[in-house]
Amino acid sequence: MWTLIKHRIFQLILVVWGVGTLTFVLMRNLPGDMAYRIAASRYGQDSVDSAAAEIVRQELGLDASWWQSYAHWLTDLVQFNLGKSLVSGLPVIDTVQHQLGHSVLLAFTGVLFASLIAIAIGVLSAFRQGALDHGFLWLSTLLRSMPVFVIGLMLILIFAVAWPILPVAGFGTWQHLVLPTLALALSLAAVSNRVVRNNTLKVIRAPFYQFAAIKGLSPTQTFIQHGIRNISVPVIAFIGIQLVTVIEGIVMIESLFSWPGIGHGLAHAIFARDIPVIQGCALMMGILFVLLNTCVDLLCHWIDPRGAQS
Amino acid sequence: MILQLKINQKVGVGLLLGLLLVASSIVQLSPYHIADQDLSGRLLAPSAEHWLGTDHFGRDMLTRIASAIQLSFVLSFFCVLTSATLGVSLGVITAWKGGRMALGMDVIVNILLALPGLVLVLLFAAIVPGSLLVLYLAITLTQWVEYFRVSRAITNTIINSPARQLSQMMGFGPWYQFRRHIWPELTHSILTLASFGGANAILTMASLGFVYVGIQPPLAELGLMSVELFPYYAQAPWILVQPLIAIATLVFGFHLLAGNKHDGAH
Amino acid sequence: MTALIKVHDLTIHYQGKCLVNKVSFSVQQGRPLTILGQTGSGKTLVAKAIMGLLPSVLEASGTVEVFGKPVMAQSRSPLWGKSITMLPQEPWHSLDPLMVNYQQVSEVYESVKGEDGEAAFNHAIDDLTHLGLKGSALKRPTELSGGMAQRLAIASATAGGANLLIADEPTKGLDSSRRDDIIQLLQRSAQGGSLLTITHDIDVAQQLGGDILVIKDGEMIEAGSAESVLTNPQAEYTKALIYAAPQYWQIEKLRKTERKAILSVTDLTIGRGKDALASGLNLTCHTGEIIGVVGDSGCGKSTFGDTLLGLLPPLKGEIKPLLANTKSHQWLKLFQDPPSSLSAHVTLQTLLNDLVKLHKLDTQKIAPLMEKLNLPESILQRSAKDVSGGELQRFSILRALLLEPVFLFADEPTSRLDPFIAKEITELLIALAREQGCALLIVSHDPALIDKCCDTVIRLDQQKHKSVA
Amino acid sequence: MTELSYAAIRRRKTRIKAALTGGVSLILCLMFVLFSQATNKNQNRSNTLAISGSWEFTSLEPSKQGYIYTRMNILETLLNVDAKGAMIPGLAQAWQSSADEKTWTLTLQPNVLFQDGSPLNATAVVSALRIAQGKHGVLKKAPIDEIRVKNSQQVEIVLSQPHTVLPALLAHYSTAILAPSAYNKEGTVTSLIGSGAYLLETFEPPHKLSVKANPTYWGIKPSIEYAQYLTGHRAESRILQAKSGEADIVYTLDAAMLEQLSTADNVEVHSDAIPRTLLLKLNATHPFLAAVEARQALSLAINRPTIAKQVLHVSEAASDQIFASSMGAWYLDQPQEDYNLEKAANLLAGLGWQKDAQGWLVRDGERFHLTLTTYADRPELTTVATALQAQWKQLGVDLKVDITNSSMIPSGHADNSLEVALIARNLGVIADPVSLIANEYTHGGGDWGAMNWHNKEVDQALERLTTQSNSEQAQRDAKLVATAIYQEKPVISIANYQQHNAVNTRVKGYQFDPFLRDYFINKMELVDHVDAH
Repeated sequence: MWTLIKHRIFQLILVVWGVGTLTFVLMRNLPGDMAYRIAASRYGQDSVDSAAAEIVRQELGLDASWWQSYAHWLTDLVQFNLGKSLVSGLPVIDTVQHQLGHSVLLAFTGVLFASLIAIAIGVLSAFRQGALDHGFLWLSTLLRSMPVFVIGLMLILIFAVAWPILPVAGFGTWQHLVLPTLALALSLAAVSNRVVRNNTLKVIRAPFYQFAAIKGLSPTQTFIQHGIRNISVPVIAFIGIQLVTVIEGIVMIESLFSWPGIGHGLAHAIFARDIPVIQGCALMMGILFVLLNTCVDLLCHWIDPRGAQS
Repeated sequence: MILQLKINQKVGVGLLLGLLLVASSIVQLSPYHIADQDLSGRLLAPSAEHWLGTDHFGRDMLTRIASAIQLSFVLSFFCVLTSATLGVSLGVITAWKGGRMALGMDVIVNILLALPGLVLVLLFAAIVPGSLLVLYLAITLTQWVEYFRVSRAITNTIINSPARQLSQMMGFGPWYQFRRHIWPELTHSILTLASFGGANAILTMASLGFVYVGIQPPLAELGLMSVELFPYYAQAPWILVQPLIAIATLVFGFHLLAGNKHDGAH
Repeated sequence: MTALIKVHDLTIHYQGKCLVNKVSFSVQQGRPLTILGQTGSGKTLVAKAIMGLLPSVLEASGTVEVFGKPVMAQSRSPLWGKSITMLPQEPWHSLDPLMVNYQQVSEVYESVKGEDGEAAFNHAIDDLTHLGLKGSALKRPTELSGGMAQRLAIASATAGGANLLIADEPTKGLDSSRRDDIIQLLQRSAQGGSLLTITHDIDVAQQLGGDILVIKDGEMIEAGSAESVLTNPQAEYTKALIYAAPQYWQIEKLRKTERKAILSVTDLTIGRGKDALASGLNLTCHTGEIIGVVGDSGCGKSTFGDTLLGLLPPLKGEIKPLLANTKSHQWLKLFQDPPSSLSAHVTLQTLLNDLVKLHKLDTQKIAPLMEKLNLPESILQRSAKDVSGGELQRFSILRALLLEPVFLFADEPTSRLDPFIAKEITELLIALAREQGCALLIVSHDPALIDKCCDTVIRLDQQKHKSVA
Repeated sequence: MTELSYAAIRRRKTRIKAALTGGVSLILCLMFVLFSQATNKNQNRSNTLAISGSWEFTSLEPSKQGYIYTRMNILETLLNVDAKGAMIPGLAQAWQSSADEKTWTLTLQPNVLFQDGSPLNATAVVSALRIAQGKHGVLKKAPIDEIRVKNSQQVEIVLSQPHTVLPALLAHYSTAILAPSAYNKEGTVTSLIGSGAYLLETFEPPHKLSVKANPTYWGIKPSIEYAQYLTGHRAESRILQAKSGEADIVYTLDAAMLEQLSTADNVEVHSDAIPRTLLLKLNATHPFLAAVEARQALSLAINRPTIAKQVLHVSEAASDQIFASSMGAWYLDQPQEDYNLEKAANLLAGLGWQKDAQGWLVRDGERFHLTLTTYADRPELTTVATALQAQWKQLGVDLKVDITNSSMIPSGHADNSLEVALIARNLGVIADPVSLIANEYTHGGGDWGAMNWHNKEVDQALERLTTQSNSEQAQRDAKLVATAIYQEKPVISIANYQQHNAVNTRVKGYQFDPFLRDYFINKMELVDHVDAH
């Protein structure tokens, strides 16, 4: 177990360095003059002009050679200082903490709800083969093929306009979180419920499951004692991957529900060539990715120490 | 290596080819061009001269949907093809060679996975603005990791299987071993991944369109069209539904192609 | 004595093909019954019919009564675990891979007998101690050897209080030394109830005693008490079944024709990874010589073969090939489980054509070889998964011999097959190896088989390195 | 290996249970903490005005997004502007220039307090103006020699040359006056302390901020206690916020979706003209666009009425002049030139352009190909560009539409790589348009105005306008400049902007400032009767 953690810490350092450098290199050779881009985001459309770009150029020393700014970035990184945003001047930590915090919160509740829905539907359709199972299969395929903002819109029309019990958009109270989470959960559950169903089928048809019945256990006892644990390993591994990759995938939900997520923030940062913010976000998401991955692997390893789940 | 297609796989292939055929024939025969606007005839309901009605510029939806299906199908197929070949070949080689290469690949895969997919795609979109091909290439870069992971896991189990060992002892080369032992095991999972890879590519295009990236009028692409028509869901819901149905049919076709029902997702 | 199980005219069809035809018997209390027959003769289906586990796709007729009550197919019967239980073939698969060993037994006490946590735990630990499994109570089934897993399976099956036990091939794949204590354990567990055992192993039938029923292709051939059936069998098939056991084989030894040495092994230590399994091995193989390696499972028999073939690096000592121009594909291996050694996605014909195309062999040699291996032409059109284990092994031999091998390592070639087929294949293998002047290394855990057919024998008992049995 | 006893097993089980419950409760209280500090207890629907806008704000600097803080009545400027564009008193009660128009004297409003209680006096104002002059903004370009304190209530500004437009500059958001305590030593704003009717309560960039009524405000006492500004990225959700009554005022609605609000009984839609113009910026040195006839032909080929009616959904927005009718002398009172394709074709034929087989205009082997650059921050720009593409295609012009970031326009102007740009230029950025027009249409043009277009009379007229202040000459010069721009078409106007805002019926006293400087929150009140909720 400890070797896994040691390996993962080494991987963390590597990922942090890799992600930071990759974003730095990619950002440096983007076309278009960085000074103008930053000026546009700073001063707004109506007053961005060559004078504004000039001010930005002096202030940020954009003409410095790239390896100078790379060394500068590296020294900052070592002292855990992510630097200041070129556009707003606020420390990157605040923007990342605010936006990434909200994204992680939405992703976490979204995946949580998605897993609950998926497990319920998956197990149900595994036990009740036939019409119900087919119905869920085609419903999931349909939901998967629909852009998530269509699902979001339908939820808004139902729960916020026709029957106004929830706010349409914005953030702050828990009511604001309900609709975006439901939209995200539906689109994720459409994928994960098939995974749950397949694994449940595999376990139910396994010889040890029948042997448990022969030992005299009742169907429910068999499912609780043997079913849950064997199903959980592949399902947890899948949900872990889903949680990690969903964070940046929810840009549609964030913009529809005006949720201050990282997806949208990143898009603006890239348009504005705000390198420190992009590097800060990418680093944080990289670290988050490695931590989440390690937790999922540890959990899977704890349940199934055969190591087959590496 | 004959790929015996079961009935529903045949139906899937038929559906996809049919869709493509109908789409290309419409584009040829249709009197309208995807950019011909008639601003006075905006958001018309399906009628005799516009079978699927007109969009917010009065452009004929039937022609646009047909050309969008063509473009999206070709691009998502190209995207799935590149990500699958890249992912599978690297996955198999890493599993086969193991050792230092596996470690190296692990590092690269982790960095690519840790980097948010959206950032990668947006950076690529910014590096070469305005080319849809580069956008799809970027989407491929975020998708190949799935294929890599699945194919490496499966190849790991087959590498030390007696069958492969025996073939090696009998003097068969690595390509034969791959074709005879590894590829048949991979086909099903890869097809399942591919079936949703295409749709994910189109949906990623839609999420890009949501942050105003990749839009180049008068181009018709299913993902971007669903974004452009989204504001008119109240006035003309039948317009927004069309690209969604097109995407759903593509996914439905790919899904059937992926094979039998008993395990839908990977 | 009351009859615990009564089976009358049981017939099972699958898509028109008759698998079991009018089988009738009854199992008396305290008197075990053994059903003898080859794999694929419908024995397991009979056991499943008694338990009510017959898959719905099979059409079954005739009556089956357990403790006087009729058994419906596919229905969960309240008797399971409490009065009747069944031991499936593969012990590893029938134990939940993720559940700690002691829990496999204590969960039965808790949920079936309703004992509280602590009592069930102690009860389970006592059972495990009796079976010598106390040391691995906290481990998981995958960390147990075949014998230990079987014992754990028996303990957990009978924990519910059932004393009417149905054992399906309980000793399959086990070493002979493990086999005897499994049989005693089965007898002890069936005290007060009865035991129905299904096997193709004559020794097991002999030790169990009671009555014997011989089945061939779903037909009842002979029935009677163990002594009468085994000492003077009536039916031809029963005789062949009895005399198929290795101790009755007669294979003439090698005549002293001139032989060339092809491989010399001096002071060899073998092992996988770091831990050495056996050392101080010296051997010279000659063309046409049959070498036997015997020992319990885990003593390094297959490792020895793999090291000779060059698949594994020797830890110490060296292996010198003496024959000059042998090509690498002339050093081949025959696997224990034939289906896993052949790709099942294509027909056998394609596999053969691949080989011919690769080495440009002349196709005339195939027909006579197939004849010798009595392989019908028709099986070539089928793929590996639709062909029996015996035929597949013979096909593997065909493919190997086509390459005129110099050295052939057969890793327990017949342990998964029935005695009949095992005898036939072993004789064929030895005859053809001698004929082609190929050195044959046979590995087996059955000393009788090795002594009967090998010129030189290497005994790899656990001298120095005690690996987990 | 844990020893084999039930006690050990039970201990391990309880430890696992404890870990699980601990983890779950930790996550729950984390989420609770995240929510509690976000919501402000005393803000509720009855005392809070919810405003939804489409623009994000990133920092407290007035030079960056000062317009949001003046609109939310946190900051105030020395002078203000009325709906017609005339200067009215703000923090400065009176202002006059000396005889040689080189020194301006401003008299401050008496006994005004900043939000931190410190008094508003000349020294505070001078230091604020000097800091604003150092940053990017309108003051930096003005010919100011010195800003000094005359006495505790009066400030003097000395110019190097007469600058009639100075009062308008002092109404610009970047010259908003903050309390001395708002700045740190380097002059960056650390806390937003102005003199406005509302104090900054919560600040969550880039999406949400809320303000609280300022009890010590010198002007009209605010009746609404709290106001909240939320950025909405998608027009669809903002219009639904209006419809469901969740947002009281929604600014800049997408015209295409106004129809949805026609059925809502609790919402009124206000459409007001604003001095922003949708115009095409042409590079006058581009080989195809150098000739005036080519530019006039392109202008004739634009079907303005259909674009206004079908794309912008406001038929009266169509206009072929960049100056709106509300801009006095700058507006030429004459009928609009109507859409005339053959006249355009003839003009281009005169320049040697013929249509080839596919219908594209070709001249000595070169096709009439142009790249139109526009930006995605404003959704209507993309739709108008697409409509233009189709209309010019009928003329034979092959137009490629490139949608990028708004900064590509000034940077394309600077490196002369820009061909055609579709922009939405706010001519009312500074109340008096003279300084803006002077920057953007003289000496070859400016970032958001003409490009490589030289006209001597226009340069001299604008020179006079900025330096002399006698009004008849100013009228004549304004008409001269407007006519020259209209005839030579360095820029082609398409439509003037109409801004659509949705206001909930519970809001009384709603006013709209066409110069988008002030939401007038302190002049509004909430009348909570039984409404949709």
